[in-house]
Parts: sequence; structure tokens; C-alpha cells
Amino acid sequence: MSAVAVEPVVRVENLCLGLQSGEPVVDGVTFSVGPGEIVGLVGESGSGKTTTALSLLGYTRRGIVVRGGTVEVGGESVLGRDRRALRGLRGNTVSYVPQDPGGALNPSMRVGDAILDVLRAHRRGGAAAESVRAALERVELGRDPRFAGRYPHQLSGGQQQRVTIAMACVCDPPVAVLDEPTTGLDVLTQDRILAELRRLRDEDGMAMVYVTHDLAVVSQRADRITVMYAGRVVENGQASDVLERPRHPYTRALVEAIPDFRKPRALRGITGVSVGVGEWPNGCAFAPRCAYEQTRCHETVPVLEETVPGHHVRCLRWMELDLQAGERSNGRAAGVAVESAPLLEVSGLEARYRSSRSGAPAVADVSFAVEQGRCVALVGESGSGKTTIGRCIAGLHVPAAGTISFDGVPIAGTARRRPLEVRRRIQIVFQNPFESLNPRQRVRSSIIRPLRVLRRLSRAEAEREVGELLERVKLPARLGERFPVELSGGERQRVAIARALAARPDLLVCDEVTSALDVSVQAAVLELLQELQRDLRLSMLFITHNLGVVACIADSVLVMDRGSLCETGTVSEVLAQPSHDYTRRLLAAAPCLPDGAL
Amino acid sequence: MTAAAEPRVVRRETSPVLAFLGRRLLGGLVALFVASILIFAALNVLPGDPASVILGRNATPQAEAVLTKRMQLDRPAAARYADWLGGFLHGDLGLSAVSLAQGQHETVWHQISGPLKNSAILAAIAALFMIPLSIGLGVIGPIYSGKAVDHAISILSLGAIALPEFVTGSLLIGVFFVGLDWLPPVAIVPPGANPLDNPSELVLPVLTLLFASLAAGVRMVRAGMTEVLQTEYVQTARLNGVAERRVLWRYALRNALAPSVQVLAQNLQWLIGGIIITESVFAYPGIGTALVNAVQNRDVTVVQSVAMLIAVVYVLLNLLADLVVMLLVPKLREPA
Amino acid sequence: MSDALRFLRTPSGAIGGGIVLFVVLVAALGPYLAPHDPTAPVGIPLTGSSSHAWLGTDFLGRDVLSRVLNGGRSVIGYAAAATVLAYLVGMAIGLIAGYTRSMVDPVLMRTVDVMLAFPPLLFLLVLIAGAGTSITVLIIGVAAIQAPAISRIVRTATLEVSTRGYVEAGIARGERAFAVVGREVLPNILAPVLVDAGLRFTYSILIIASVNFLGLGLQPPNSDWALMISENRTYIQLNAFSVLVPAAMIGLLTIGINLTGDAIARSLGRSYVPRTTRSVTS
Amino acid sequence: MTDRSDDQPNGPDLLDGRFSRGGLLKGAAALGIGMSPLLAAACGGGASASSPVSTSAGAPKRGGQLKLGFVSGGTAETVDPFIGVTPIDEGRIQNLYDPLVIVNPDLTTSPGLALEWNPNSDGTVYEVKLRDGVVFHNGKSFGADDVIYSIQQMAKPANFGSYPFVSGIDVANMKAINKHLVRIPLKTPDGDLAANFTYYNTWIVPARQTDYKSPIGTGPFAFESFTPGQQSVFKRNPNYWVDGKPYVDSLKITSITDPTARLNALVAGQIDGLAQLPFQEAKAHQASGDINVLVAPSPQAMMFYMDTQKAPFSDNRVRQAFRLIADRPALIESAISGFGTVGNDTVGKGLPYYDESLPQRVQDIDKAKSLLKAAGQENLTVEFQTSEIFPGFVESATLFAQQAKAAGVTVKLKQEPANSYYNPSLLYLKMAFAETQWPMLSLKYFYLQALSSNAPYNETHFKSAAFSDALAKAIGALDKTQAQNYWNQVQQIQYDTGGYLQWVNADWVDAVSKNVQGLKPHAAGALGNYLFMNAWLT
Repeated sequence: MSAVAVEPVVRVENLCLGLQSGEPVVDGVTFSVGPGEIVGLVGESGSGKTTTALSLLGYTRRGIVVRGGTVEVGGESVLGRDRRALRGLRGNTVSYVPQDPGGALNPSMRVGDAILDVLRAHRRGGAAAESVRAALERVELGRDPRFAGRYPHQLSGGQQQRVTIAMACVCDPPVAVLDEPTTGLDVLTQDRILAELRRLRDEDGMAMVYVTHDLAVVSQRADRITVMYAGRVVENGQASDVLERPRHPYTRALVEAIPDFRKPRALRGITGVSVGVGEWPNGCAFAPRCAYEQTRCHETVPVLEETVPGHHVRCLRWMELDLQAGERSNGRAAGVAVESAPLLEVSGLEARYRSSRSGAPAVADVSFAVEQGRCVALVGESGSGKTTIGRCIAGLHVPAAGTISFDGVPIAGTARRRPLEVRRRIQIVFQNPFESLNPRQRVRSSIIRPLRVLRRLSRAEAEREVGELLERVKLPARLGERFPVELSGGERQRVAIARALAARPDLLVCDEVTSALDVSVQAAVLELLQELQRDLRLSMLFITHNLGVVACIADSVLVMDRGSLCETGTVSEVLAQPSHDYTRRLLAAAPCLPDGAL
Repeated sequence: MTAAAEPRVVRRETSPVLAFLGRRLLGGLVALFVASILIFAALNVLPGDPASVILGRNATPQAEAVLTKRMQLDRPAAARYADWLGGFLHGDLGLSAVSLAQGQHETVWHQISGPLKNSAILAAIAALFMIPLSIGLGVIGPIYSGKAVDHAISILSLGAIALPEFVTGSLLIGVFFVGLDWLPPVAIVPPGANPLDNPSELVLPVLTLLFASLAAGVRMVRAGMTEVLQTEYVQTARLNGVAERRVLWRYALRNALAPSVQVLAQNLQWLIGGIIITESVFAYPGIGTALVNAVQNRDVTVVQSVAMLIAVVYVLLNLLADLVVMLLVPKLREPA
Repeated sequence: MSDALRFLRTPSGAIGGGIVLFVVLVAALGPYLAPHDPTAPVGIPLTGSSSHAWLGTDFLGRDVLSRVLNGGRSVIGYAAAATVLAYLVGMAIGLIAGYTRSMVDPVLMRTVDVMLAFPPLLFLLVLIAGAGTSITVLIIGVAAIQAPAISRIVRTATLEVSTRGYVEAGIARGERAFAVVGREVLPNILAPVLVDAGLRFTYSILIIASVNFLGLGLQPPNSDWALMISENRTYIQLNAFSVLVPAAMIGLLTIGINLTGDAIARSLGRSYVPRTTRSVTS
Repeated sequence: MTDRSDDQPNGPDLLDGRFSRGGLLKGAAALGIGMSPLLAAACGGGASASSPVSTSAGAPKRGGQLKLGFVSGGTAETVDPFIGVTPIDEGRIQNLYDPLVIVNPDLTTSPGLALEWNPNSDGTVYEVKLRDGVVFHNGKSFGADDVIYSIQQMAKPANFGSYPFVSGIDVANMKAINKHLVRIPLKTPDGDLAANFTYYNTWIVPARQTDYKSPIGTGPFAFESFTPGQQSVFKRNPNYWVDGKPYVDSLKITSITDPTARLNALVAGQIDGLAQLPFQEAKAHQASGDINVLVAPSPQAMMFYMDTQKAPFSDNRVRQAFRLIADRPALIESAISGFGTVGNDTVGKGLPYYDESLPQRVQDIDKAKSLLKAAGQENLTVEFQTSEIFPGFVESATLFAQQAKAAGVTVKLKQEPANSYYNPSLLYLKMAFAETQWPMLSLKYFYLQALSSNAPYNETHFKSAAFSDALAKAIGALDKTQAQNYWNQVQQIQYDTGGYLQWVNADWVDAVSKNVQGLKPHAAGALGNYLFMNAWLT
């Protein structure tokens, strides 16, 4: 802070928020934002980052109450103000950009009017229409004069998000709170929005508090980064400092969990699950997952200490630990020897959506092969057709044309028409861990089912094997008795993998298996998959949109664009020297850590 | 999938509203066609020879033979169905079976046009109150969520919804006629007269109708409003300082209206059901009374025509609701 | 288990649950508690409350209290039978339409549209006009009124659940549709369906009572709340209990089920609210 | 039911109005019919607790509209005189048309449009003398051609309401001897042809009237408007052949199905009178006195019937046992609130030829038990089919089931839908044990329709050659004494072996508001047998 000579526009001092029932949600959060500064507020789900950010707007969710501290925005105190005062503040002094732009725009209101509404709330008279046009121009939407007359559903996701940004800056507030504004957007759009925000800051000097769970997203755009864990700030400093010289084991683990296509390496996940509200342990909340914990870590809550000017850390051992020289492995462990006969061969595959009336197929003329023991990544944006291919292979989507051969034999389009052996040998793991397990069945039953159906084991034999399978995915056997609702996302995904492994498959189709997980959990799941592939000589088709993940796990890569393959090759070739323009753009937009980071 | 797509250009060739309405109209017509078959089948194919059923105690073989001939029951059912539907499409509802049994040639239309008008007036008045009241009361609840007003509305509507119309009607008569003697307990409208000529007679029937359907409407509008108030756009508007009143009206209510319209259309349809009971309680000479009498007399031609007319009204209400929803939801105004 | 009964901890859930329990207990145990034979005259018709007959006598001089205590079983029974039948049919249609997503779906759903083009009461009246009055016709008719809406709800829920990983995993294992639906789909749509079932049940009661009122419904000589209302309605001024008490029982049941249903729906969370506009894309 | 004491010379009652009192009494005497004890008690005794109507009202007033509410017949309502049978139809038809023979409040008869019925010696040809000076509403004067035309209409099978009554007439050979004298030849002898024209659906229409959209008659009121199931308005016929009547200017009849609504309308003054007041309500309002309850004792029969061909009722001991099980006074008291007199299983109490000498049957459980035991039917269980079609049906059935328990008989009630109860294709004439109701204006037609060998409505499926023979003789007998003998035989057979359990001769129970005067209880029908020409408003 001292680096900034002028008065900060946001000053949060020892902010404490809690549930009405008493459990703390945010504890002693202190940070400030200087004029024109971009601060990344980073943390896993449940860390209190959004709650903290919304308090800048004087807003607390239902059931959450302010227990203490001060929040000042633009020199004005926010906490304890009446609704009228807050309304004057919001949008004028501090504005808000929501997470889901599709849901954040009034579907029955033209976007120009939506911007106008914010303007009218704070400015009277004047050239309102002119201001609206100016606001749209600032987010590069002003070229078409008819744009203001459009409805939200007529815009793309990126355009919608730019409109919400225009709303947030139409009154020229000194500060804006951005709540995960690019989550849910594809990589290319995300990149453009981030550039846009940076430019807005540069041109108008608007300070921003950028809330995200993905350190990589803010790593190159933020001036400063504040890392939160379990309702407390654990590290806070200049972006480059935090990324290059993390002082807190948690920060370091977060950085290490980020898959980076430019610097492929073995990922290391953070063990355990992040703590939720009401289950904070005594002492350092991160201690149970920390590789460097000591007994005292479990006894005292560390204080936020200044390491160098402008860099704070909340760790008892920050001085003794040298977290810089992390061990770096050189990317993916050497691939298993390639065997000549491909296990899976797809040729001329074409697939259509059931409901699609338009002529364009979802997938057209796609051919590729997956050799025994190899991991092939299928990359593309959402809607590029990659998931459909995975579903065709699993027998969930009937191709319109083309053949899928398994072990040299063409196989039927629907799973039920395939022989038992084929069904057993091809297994799929789905994207959303929250929807991939039957909530009404215990974990054990979910795993037993393929054992019984696909391997024809007796009940007793099946029961015995459940324990082994859980162990294999590094889950305690007692988890078998739980219901999915009692598991975290990462645990569920492991169970889903165990369910697939139960069939002793030869080919595992992984459909975006980590995209719904926090970065640290993603790293752990990827670690597991790598290990399994190596130990069980599994072949994998790994579907993802994340190039960093590709670099970490795959041997070769297939890039999809609008339903067809536009580039194929080994991972190193494609990532290093992309030949197709689309691949190049994808690479350029992919979030990655700045060069200096760890 | 749409994330990367460029904004769609609004096409001008065919109005999507018209195309949508056309599709719905077609769907409605198909539904009505199938409905007509069901109605006809229920009344003509199910057990019980219509002629003897109509004659009842007087079904001597001679009388039955005569009526069978008059009703043309000796012709195949398909032919009779075709005649009926053809006539219906041309506005000819045919002759009342009961009047045929009496040797008369009374048209169904002549019998039901008066009651139809009376019922339409009753329903229209009830709707006139119901629509604004359901919206108003449904919207107030979530705004004052958890406060006394909200609880009062919830409890009252729950109570009202729990009572069948004939109980509500009886209770209203008990209070306003027997107890207070403020309002007449029956609504006798002379044939050809306008029910509005004697408005005091309409008060209790309208109240009875309102009671049940209003409660259902309030509950559903309330649910819609509650949901909309939790949406992100309401949150975003609030967090950007948009005035609360504007948030409630332009953001919350405006978007809660679309689902509410469908709810209200359903409610109007409910009203049609309620009217049958209400008319009976208040001896109001409407289509419900006519229908119940026709059912009791087994006047199949009247029943099938009234049923068909009500089905048409039903489908039209749905269509109207669709239209209003289209006007309220910009997204629907464009090609899918 | 405690999870399933979580709704009881909310005020409306507790009150609603209590009311439902009370009415059901009255219906179930009433016959053993009734002081008189519900069909035997015990005094002068339509006298008011007395020590002999606490709620007075009905139009035949039978004890209203005894009839109320005996009258719950049939009304709850008929409505339950109609609702169950409606569910058997509606669930079957909804599951087939939602799960197969084949040609069956549009055909079934258009048929449902047709059924929804009829006002419920009208549908019943037409059915009665054609098939005559009997308990069978009434139960089938009420079930037919309810089934289309049920199949819609079930279809929507099924459509949503069918895209879930655990269902697809079952399909990919090549399991029979019957097994997948039974093991994976059905248990997961049951919760919202049960909430809905309560409300449909009360609607069944109301519509049976209404048809009964028109003199076209069930007409048993035994005691029955719906029947008591209609048979004594004319004499409401002579002995109000004979109408109001059974009406109150039906009303309480409806209110109780509504409150409970609301509470259960809330405890299940918003995830069970069927989505209307959001479409599923790859 | 009111002014029993008002049965004096200058009382403004129907008989005085339509005929000279002397003429009536002479006619009645000539027919050899006295007032039966039942009706004498009812009409003259003043025993009943009904309301005090009209004694103090003074002379009749002219003018005003009389508004009446009836149970709706829906769209089946009609003003076709040969079809309408329900109270609301009767209420209209009776005021638009006149009959050949008038039924008096005590069920004796008086001349209507026909003054004299003169049979030949064997009762196969009648010469009927018609009333002079009667004109139809359209001004046409009434004559023999109208009678011939009307009887021809009655004889059409489609006119199912009327044709049974004229089925004995040789319709093709009827002849107008002059304008006021008709010759009516018969196919079978009939001792009392006039009695055929007292029943429903034998009204006189003008010749060549074919449709009844705007019907024309000679009745006290002329047609103005009619919407079936809703309302009709008739206006006073200024040329009516009974001097001074009707008193009111117009008559409005409204259909109100719901009994509560009907009563509410009366209490609220929206109507002036209603037909078919529920029995329990009648009792309450008799007590409160806020409206005038009209109670007309009548031989209207409410009966349980047993199919004599079906077990267990094919055994006469079972039938007799059931007849002994019934506690008739209790049934009347509870089921219909006491509005009736005890029935004796033979219908038509108070009507000509009714056998008064048969002992009144009373409850005798012991005897019933022993009869059942003899028949081997101890612990008998039977199904009893009933319906809400008539007030008192379900009530009496419920009570009878209760009474039967004492004799060890389990009676299971089955309530049938009203609209199929009298439907021969569904239930009617197929039930082994059920209930029925018959309005009763003469013995002849009940027996012809319900019990003769080819009766269309043989509810009890009673078949007996001896009975049929006796019945034919009773109908054909010209001599009154002889006829009475045959009728006694007929009734004795029914009393001993019939399938009917007639528990009551039920009253007509109706109500009028306090401002209605002149309507008197009438044994033949509701609301003073619909003789609204007698009513005036104060």
C-alpha cells in the first residue's frame, strides 16, 4: 500500500462477518485498494472471497451479519448505512459486475435501458442517451447504433458480460467489484474480457476487485493478489511477488496446482478438502492440509505479518520456510511404449443433435485412433462437438455416419447392442461430479453395480472388491457407506473413477472430468489419473478445454473446431508449434502464469 | 454452444410471433379435433343406448324406436360424428336430443346461447377482479416476505383454496343473506335479460368464484415472484443502485408476469370449472347449470356441444396466454 | 431418515404435518371412538348439540359426531385410489416420454395437451353423461383428469435426471431400460413427485366432493365427509355442524397437505423446481 | 291445508270458482263417491299443524305477477301437453290447457271441458258432451274436432306420456256428432272412460296444433315466453271460462334445481312460492312461521318393491315377512318428517274403489322371524337399491335397513344414480329389491301400468292369471257395486301376495310466502295442484 502514495479507494479493516447462528464466515479481513488498482481476490469455494467482496457494496447475503470492522469505499463508510444511502453508493461509488452475465441481465429489458437505469439512479437529466452510447463504446460495443436496442438473449455471452461491465462503469465509479466475471465463458472470450478490463483501468483509472477461484486468470492482469482461505486473508501482495515468491504454503500449493501448457510438469494437488463455514479448526485453518504443519500450527491462529513492504502473509513459519525452490519435474512422465495396433479407431464419424433442425451436424468427418496405453486429449471450446464424440464412443449417442472400431472390430452405436466384453472394456467418466453419482445410493452400491453387471461377480465377490477400488482411487474404505451428498466434489469424482475402474476397462473416456473442480482438486485428480494410466496400462481419451491440463496428461492431442478436427499431433508439437490458426488463438488466450512465477 | 456465436440477426421475413401463434393454433386445432372424437365417443360409444337413456322410465319399445329414428341412431357412429363436427364447424350445433324425444326440434344453440352469455358475463366479472387481485396480492407477499402481511395472505389463500365452491358459496349466503341480509342469495336472471341489470344478485356468485381461483392465483404468482426476486438480474440491479421501486416493478414483476400469465390462464380455466358449481349454488342460469341439467337428462347433443364449446374457450385462453407471454418475453418473439 | 423428515422442523412443516396427522388419525381411529352407530338414527333429525349427540343429528337423526368419526376413510380412500391410479398412469407415461425421448415423447405429450384442453369438471361430467355414475367411473375419471399433468411433471423431472452421469453410466453399461429407470431414475424423481402427489390428492378430494355436490358422484349410504356436506347442505341453518364439521375436516386436510408440501419443497431446495426455459446443450 | 273451517259456501276455492258448488256435489254423488276418510281428515279436519293461510285475507285481489320456483327439469322441460310429467311441466301445462275431467282437491272429479260421459250398455262406445262457450287463446272456439284431434295426438306412440291412456280407444273411428258432442268407440269395454282423462298428458289442444313453441290452449293463462331449464312467463287469459279467474296478471315459473337456492329465493322474496320443499325444512318453517307451508295429504305412494320372480322374494313368506318388518309410523316420522299417512301395501287410499276394509299392517318382528324361519331364510342378507331421485327414498331405505336388523335380516344399501334408476336399459325393472314412487289419481292406471299381465312398468314382476282376470273385470264393470267387488278381489290378492311394501301415502309439501293467498292444498299435485288461477297477491 505504501507503494501507492495516494489515499486508497477501498479500505477494509478487520472485517468480521458471521452467520446469525454464530459461526464466523469472514474473520478479520483487512486489505485496501488504491485508485486504479486491480486486486485479485483469490480462494477456493467457501473461502469467503465473494462475501468479502460484496461487503464493499454494503451487501450481505440473507443470514449473514456484520460482526465488526470497517469498510470504506471512496472515503465513505459502507457498513451500517441505511438502504437509501447504500443505493446512492452502489453503482456510483462502487459498482458490481456479476458472475453469470446471462442471468444478470433483465431478459425483458433492452440493454441500453438497463445501462440507462443505472445512470438514472444516480444522475438526473443531461444527455442520458449520449452517456449510454459512451458506456457501450468504452466496452467496444458502440459501433452499431442499434446495439442499445437489443435484448440480452440477442447477444453472445461475451457481449452480455461487456454490457454488465458497461452498466458498472456508466457512472464512472472509482471502484468496481467483479464477481468471477469470466467463469463460464470460453477461453477466447475470457481473454478478450480480461484485456478489456485492463484497458478500462488504464484509460479511466477505475479500481477493481476481481474475485476468482482461478489464480491463473488474474496472474497476468492483477496488480495485487489477495489470497483467502477459510474466511481469512492468508497472503496479500504485489501480483509478481505473490506468484514468484509465495510465502504461504497454501499460495504455493495453489500455484503449483495450476496446469500450464508452457511449462508442463507433474501437478501436485493439495491433499484434503477445503474447510467450510462452521468447521474451522483451531489454529491455522490450513494446517490439516499443509505439508509444513507443526503442532503449534494447530494451536495458534497466525497473524497477518508484513514480509516486505506491501506483502503480507498469515503463517507461523513463513520466515523459516523457503518455498521458492519448488521441485520441478519435466512434464509428463515418459509415455508407455507405443504399440502398433490401435485400441480404438474412429473413422469418418458424423453425429447430429437429436433436436437440431438445422442441417449442420454436431460432428463431421472425424477420424482418429487411440493406441494401447496412450492418452489422447480432445481439445476444443464448448460446443465444438468434443463431448459428442466421447458419448459416441461410450455408446450413448448414435453416430449418423462413420465407424467406431474397438480392438479391430466395428462396434454398434448403442451400448445395449454391444457385446458385454466391449461394454466392460470401454468406460466413461462424466464432467459433473455432482450429477454423476446416484444421490439415492450409497457409494458402495454405485461401485458394485458394474462389478455385478459387467463382470458378473457374485455379490460377495463384488462387496470384497469395493474396498480395493476405493483404495485405488485413494479414498478410505469407510466412504463406501456414505451417500454422495456427504462427499466433496473431488471425492465424488474419485468415486466415479472407481466405478469406471470396477469394470477393469482398457479404454477410459474422461469427459471434462476436472472442469467443475477447484484448481487444487483438479491437480489431485489429474495426478491420480496419470498414476492409474501408468499402473493399469489404461488407454485414455481425455476431453478438455484446458490446454494446461492437456500438457500435463496427454501424449497426443486432437484440436476440434466447430465439429471437425482442425489439428492433430503430439502434445509437444501442437503446443509448441501450432499450425492451425484456431489452435494458435486458443493457445494465446489460455490463461497461464507469468514467466517469473515459480 | 451459443457463447461464441455472433449475435443473431433479427430476421424480417416471417414474423416469429405469427409463426409461433400459427404453430400453437395448429396444435390447438389438433387438440380440439382429438377432443371432439373423445367427447363424441364418450357420449355415443360408451354403454347405454342414448335413446333409451334419454327416455328413461318412458322407454317403451315404440318410443325408443321413434327416438332412435329421430336421432338417426340407426346410422353408423362415424357418419353421425362427421355430421356433428361438420355442423359444429358451420356453427350448427344440431338439435337437442331431449327435445327430439319430445317431438320438438329445438336447436342446441337456442337452448344454450342465453346461458352461455350469462356465464360469460359472470366469468368476465370474476376475471376482471381476479387478474389484478391475484397479481397484486401475489406480489405483495414476497416483497414483505416474512412480515405479517405476507403471512396473512398466505394463510387466507390457503384457507380459501381448501374449501370447495359449494361450501364457500353456502358460507357466503349464511353471512350476507341469512346473517346480514345485505345481498340476495340467488341470482335469477330472466331469459334474455342482462345479468348486469341486477348487479346485487351477482355479488355473491362472483365472490364465490373469486375465492377459490384467487387463492390459487395468488399462491402461484407469489411463487413466481419469489423466484424472480432471487434471480441474479434483480441482485445486479440492486447492487448497481437501481431504485427499489424500479427493481420491483420493472425487474421483478415484469418478469414474474410471464409465468403468471400462464398461471392466470390456468386460473381462468379453473374458473370455468368453478362456474358449474357456483351457478348451481346460486341458481344462476348459466352454461354450468345447463350442462348439469343436460347431463342429468342425458341430452347427449347438448352435452357434446357444450363440452366442445368449453374446450374451444379453453384452447383460446391458452392461445391468448401464449400471445401475452410472447409479448412479455422478448426472447420468444424471435425464431428459435 | 432424519434428513427426510427435515421439513418437520420448519414451522409450516410442523403445523402442516400435525394437521395431516390429526385428520388421518381421526379417519383411521374414528370408527373405534364413535359413540353411536353412524347409520342408526339416534334422535330427532337436525337437532343441535346435546349431551347425547355432541354435534347434533343429521337430516336422518343420525349422530353427526359418529358420522364424522366414520366418514374419513372413504373420502380419503376414494381420493387416494384416484390419485394412486393417476400416478400409475401418469408416471408410466411421463417416464416413457422423458426417458426414451423418441417418437413416443411428442405423441404422448400431444395427447396430454389434448387432455389438458378439457376443464377437469367438464371432463368428468362428459364421462358421467356417457358412462353413468358409479364409484368406478368417478375414480377413473378423477385419475384421468390428474394423469396428464402428472405425466408432464414426471417427464420434465425424468428429462432432467436422464442426462445425469449415473443414468448414462447405466445406459453405457448396457442395462435394460427397465433397470435403469427403476434403479437410477425413479428414486431421484420421487421427491418432487411426492410433494406434488399431496396436492393432487387434495384436489382429488375437492373434485370428488364437487361432483358429489352436483348429485353425480359417489352416493354411498354410509358416512363420508364429502357426502355429509352435500346431503346436509340444505339444512345448514338447522344444524350447522352437520355441514361445517365435515367441511372443516376436508379443509384441514387440504391446508395441512399444502403446508407440508410447501415445507418439503423448500427443504428439497430450489434444485427441484422444474426449469422452464433453460435448454440442455452439449 | 289451512282453513279447514273455510270450506264454506262463499269460500273462494277452486270448486266454487269453476263450478257451482251444487253441481259438484251432485256430480260427486252421482258417481257414488264420497270423500274418503283420509281426505276428509286432511281437508276438513284441521288436524295438521300447518300454517294459517289466507283466512283473514278477505276478498281476492286482482293484479300482480305470481313468481314460482320449481325443481328444474333442465332442457327436458316442455310445454308439450302430451309429454310433460314432472311437477314443473305439469305446473305450466295445467295453466295453459284444460282437461276433459277435473280432479278436485279431494280426488273426486268434476266436469272439465267434457260435461257428460255416456257409455252404451256394454261400455264399448261413449258419447261425450262438451262444454260450450270456451275459446282458445287465439280466439278459436273449442269444439268436438279439437277433442278428436287431441285424442289422436295422445294415441301416437311417440307421445309416450299419453298413449297408454287412450290405447283402448278406436281412434280411427271417433266422430263429431255435432260441435259439442263426440262419439268415442272403444276396442275393449271400459266402465269409466272419464277416469282415463284425469291423469297426466290428456290435455286438449286446438285441432291442427303441431308444435308447442308457442302453445295455445283454453287454460287460465296464455303463453308468453318459455326457455327450458330457465323460466317461462304466461299472461292472464282474460277470456277464461271461469268467471273472475285468474286473479294475477301474469305467472312466472323459474327452474331452480338446488333445494337450498329455491328456499333461499323464497325467503328473500325473489319468488312467491315453491314446489317440493324438503321435508325437514318444511318442519322447521312450519315452526318458525316465516313462510306458509302447504301440506296436501294425498295417496301419492312411496313403496319398496320386491321382484316376485327372484329369490328370495319369490317366496311369499319372505315378502310378507318384509312387510311385517317395516315400522311404518317410524319411517314416516324420520324419513319424511311425518308428512304422510301410513300405507297398507295397497295403493290409492281415498280413491274410488280403494278397499278400506283390509286391516292395517303393523310391525310384527316375531311373526316376520317365524315366516323367515319357515322359508328357511334366517339370517337373510339382501341388497336394497335406492336413489336420491325422490326425497325420502334414501332416508326410508336407510331406516328400513336399521329396522330389519331386529329380524335378523341384513339389508345392504346400494345407492344408485338418479338418472339411471328409472332407466329400463340400466336398472329399472331389473332390481330385486328397490324403491318406487307413484302419483295416484285413480286405481285403474296404477294397476294397468304396474300389475296387469302386460303392464309396462311391472316392477314386482307379479304374474297371476286369477289376478289379471279380476283386474280386467274390475276395469270393465259398469256397475259400481260390481266394480267395487272386483276391485276388492284385486286388492286382496295384492295385500296377501303382492310384492309392494307401501309404507306411506305421502303428502305434497310446498311453500308460499305470506303474500300469496288462495292456493289450497290439493291431493293431486304440488302447490295446490298448480291451480294458480286461484292465487292472488296481497
